[in-house]
Amino acid sequence: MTLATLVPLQATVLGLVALGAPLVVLTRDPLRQSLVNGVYGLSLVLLFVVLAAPDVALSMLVVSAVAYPLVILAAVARVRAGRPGKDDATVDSSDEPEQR
Amino acid sequence: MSWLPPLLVAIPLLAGAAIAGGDHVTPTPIQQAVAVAAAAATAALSALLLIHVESVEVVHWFGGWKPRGGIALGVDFAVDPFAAGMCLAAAVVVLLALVYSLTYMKEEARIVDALFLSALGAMCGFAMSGDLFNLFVWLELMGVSAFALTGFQARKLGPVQGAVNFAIVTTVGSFLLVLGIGFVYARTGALNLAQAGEALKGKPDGLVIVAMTLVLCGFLVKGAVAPFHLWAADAYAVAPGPVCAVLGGAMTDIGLFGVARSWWTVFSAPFHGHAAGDVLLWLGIVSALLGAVMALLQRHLKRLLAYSVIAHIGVMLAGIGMLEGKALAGSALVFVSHAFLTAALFLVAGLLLLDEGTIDELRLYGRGRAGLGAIWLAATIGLVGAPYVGIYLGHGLIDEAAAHAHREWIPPLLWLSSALVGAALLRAGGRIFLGRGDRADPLLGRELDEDPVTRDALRPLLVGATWVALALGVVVSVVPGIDRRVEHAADRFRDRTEYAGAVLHGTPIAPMPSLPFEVAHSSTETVLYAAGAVLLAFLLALVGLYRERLAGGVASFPARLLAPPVAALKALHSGVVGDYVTWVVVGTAAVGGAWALLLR
Amino acid sequence: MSRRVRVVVLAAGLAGLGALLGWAVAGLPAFGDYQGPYGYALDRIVVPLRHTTNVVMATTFDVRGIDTMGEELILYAAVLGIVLLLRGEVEDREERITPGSDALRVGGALAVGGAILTGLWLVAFGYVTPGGGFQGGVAVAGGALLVYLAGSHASFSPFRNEELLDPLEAIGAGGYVVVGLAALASGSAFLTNLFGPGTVGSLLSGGSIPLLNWAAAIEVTFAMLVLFAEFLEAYVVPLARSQS
Amino acid sequence: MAYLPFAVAIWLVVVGLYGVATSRNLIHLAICLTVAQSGTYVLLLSIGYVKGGTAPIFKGVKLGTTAVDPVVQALTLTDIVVSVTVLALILALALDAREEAGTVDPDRLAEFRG
Repeated sequence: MTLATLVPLQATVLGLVALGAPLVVLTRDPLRQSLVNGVYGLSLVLLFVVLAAPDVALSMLVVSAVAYPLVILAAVARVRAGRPGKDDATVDSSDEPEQR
Repeated sequence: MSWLPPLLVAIPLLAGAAIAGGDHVTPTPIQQAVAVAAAAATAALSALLLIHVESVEVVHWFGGWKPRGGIALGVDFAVDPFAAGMCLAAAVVVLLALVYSLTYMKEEARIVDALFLSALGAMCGFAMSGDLFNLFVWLELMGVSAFALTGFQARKLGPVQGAVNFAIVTTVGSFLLVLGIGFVYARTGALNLAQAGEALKGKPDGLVIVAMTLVLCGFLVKGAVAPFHLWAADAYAVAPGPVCAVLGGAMTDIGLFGVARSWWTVFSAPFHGHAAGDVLLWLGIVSALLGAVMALLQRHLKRLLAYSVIAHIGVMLAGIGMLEGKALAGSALVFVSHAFLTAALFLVAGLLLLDEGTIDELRLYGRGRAGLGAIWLAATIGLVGAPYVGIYLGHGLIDEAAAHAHREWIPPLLWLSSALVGAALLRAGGRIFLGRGDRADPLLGRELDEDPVTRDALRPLLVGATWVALALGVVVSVVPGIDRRVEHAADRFRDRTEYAGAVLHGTPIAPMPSLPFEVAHSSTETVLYAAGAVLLAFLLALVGLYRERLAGGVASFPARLLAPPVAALKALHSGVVGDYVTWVVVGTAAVGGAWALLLR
Repeated sequence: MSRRVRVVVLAAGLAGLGALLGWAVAGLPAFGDYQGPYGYALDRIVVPLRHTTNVVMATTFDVRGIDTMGEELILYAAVLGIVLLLRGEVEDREERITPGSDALRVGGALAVGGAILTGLWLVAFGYVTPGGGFQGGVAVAGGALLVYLAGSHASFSPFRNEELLDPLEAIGAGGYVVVGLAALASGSAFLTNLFGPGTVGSLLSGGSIPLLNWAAAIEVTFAMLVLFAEFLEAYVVPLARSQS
Repeated sequence: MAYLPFAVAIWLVVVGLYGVATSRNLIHLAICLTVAQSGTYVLLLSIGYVKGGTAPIFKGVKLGTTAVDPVVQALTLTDIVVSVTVLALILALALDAREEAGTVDPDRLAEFRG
């Protein structure tokens, strides 16, 4: 690939990654977040490919396509299964008054 | 002898893997024997190495990748007396903790032996490593082993909170470290400490200041220095006694070793003068005093001890931050003595939990056995630094360095910290072992739950391990010739040029002069300071015990005066990990800002 | 701190940290102008010396092999820790087994075969082309787990057998250390590459690198299997059912 | 473009840390940690990037061809493994928190304070 095509490609992928991160952080529901995080992981994979780091890209690929989702989804499922009927694993907007 | 350093890492790690891997087929006694033998072997080899490196620098290049033309290709372990001494101290503390655990820990938690050993291997690797990224790897291995050791009794909210806060805050700290390593690498093209130092010589600029901030703050988070210390009390409060002994005795303090090592091999090259050290000095003083005051406000013994560790780590960091040979030697001596005395105190707390099912100061009122009380008292005296006991000699060397640098205001602050910690420990001891003092104290807050030990422990073995730890910690100040040798080692540790020559070019170091074996004498001021500190500790302990009974006006005046700052301090230690991470971020920015102003 | 105060303090702190990092970045050479000697030297030295064409993997398993040993043990210790944290509490769980449909099983078996083969291929050629013990190990473990996801619980049970998994994982982690010790015992430095470099770019290149690579692969595969098994036990199947 | 990758790396760290410090759910928090950590990957790889360089894999590429720095890639690989282990450990602790405290909200886990 020539520099002329590589540089814009790198810039684009960097932009994707930069946009993806706040999306992951601001998605407060863990289940949805793990999906967004998967997409974010793939954008990182792309970035590593265009940064000429195929080994790192492969690592990131197996991590974000296999390891992260399996562990996160299982954790989400178990947290939700813990107390049937009441789904407070996703409660994040409950800004109840605190005494601290 | 260059074959020795890797063994200190390989033996405990291999034994740990073997123990956990054979968990289903090997009988328990064999597993335990392997664990104890591995720790003992590591200790013995560390001692051998310590003797050997007195006048040589042992450098081991992994894979035989020796440097070419001053460029390090591989990763090295470079061992000087401080590194070998760190390994020895860590190995002995872990050995004692393992022996203690044999009959103390829950039967189904046998894997903890393997985690103890992986933590030991990581500590040895960290102490000897001569490569920035390799330091990070060992730091992570230490951390990962410790998270699980902290939280595995997670049958209650507390342990979970302690382990969660510990894991998250130290992980954020390791991000800082990696970023710092990245910047050092970007500037120097080196990960080797010696080579990076050579490349940074005389080139202080923004990038180097920030890189230093990130690397050192990464280590300070691990070292539980204020304002990065908040995780420590939560984590220690929940870990079982022997785990606390390892955490407080060696694994937290080792963060300071990282600070000292990376400063004197890398960052002392671009920065001269006291400006860089002063920030560390002040962080140390603040930690020492904050930790001591917080210790006075605890009734949960392990939490009290956690703050005592923070206070003494502050003293050690102050010694490092003075950037003087004598002061560094003083810090090293404080470390050694403190490691064993702290371990002894945590082990006593474990025994109290075994005997009485609680480690709450007020609930234990008058219930502690006399034998344990003797250990508690002796360890406390050692931690205050009464003349020629425990950390006394280390304090004395810091005093001398301060006098030499015309900074006479430093020693009183550090002695005050020791005295306050001593007061907290004596007050707790007075209630628990003597049954003296008020039965309630609102300043100490509410009681925290602690699971009793459910096993039939072999009590004499536990008490024996505790006595050994106590004895090792108490005698440090009177070991003949130790002061001169540690000072010599400190000067060697601080000599960047010699280190770089030995690592990169194999240049032999200057031979050690023959030093006499005599008990160190200390200055009159130090004797007075020490006596004053002990006196103050006893007085404050009495006030703490009988505060309610003192005449109305005397008691209520300080209470009214103290209430708001006490409330503010307690609110600062909120137990909420979001707050802790916030303080790590703010602390890093503040430290970096201070260095930016001072060093530009 | 109340949450509002925390956000304000945090914002100030992050602004400070961001400014610091920005200051550092201003001192970096521009993107793409890196000239450090370390990587440059390795790019030129490693292939002639070791005959492995993937310099990253040669760095990982040979030049900086000790880092990777630490990394394998981090994974090992973490999995031990997770077992310690989770195994106690799920002892009284009930076994929930869902028999998958035949189509699911056939598809699952194919996917499993594909994933495991891909994983093994990644490991095998890791030091020649991109890939390596870690990447391959995760893929193999993921493949084995697909068996579970495909619903045939019984065929996954060998992968959940602690008595089988724990020793295998230990062999991976311990094996790495043993290879290092073997070099030390033969009078060389720890983790010295003991074998000849072999043919450039072939599977027989690299000396000890393939050994360490396979040790890492074993460690990663079984660590991941234990990890997944601990997390997934009896939970993913109901989840999959409830969402289908 | 000269400094864009570094700026993105800083951005990822800052955003991730914001998420960590404000999270109300340990699972969410753990994922935010991985986001902050991804900033370190981007920083390391960007530092070692060489304009027009190939990947440091010389299969079918002549030795001596300009290649990017292999060292930062090896470091990043280690960093990624560390991130997986830390994520898994924190999630395991989150499950314990759920079990013992009935909540995964770190703000409500404050048993110890002061």
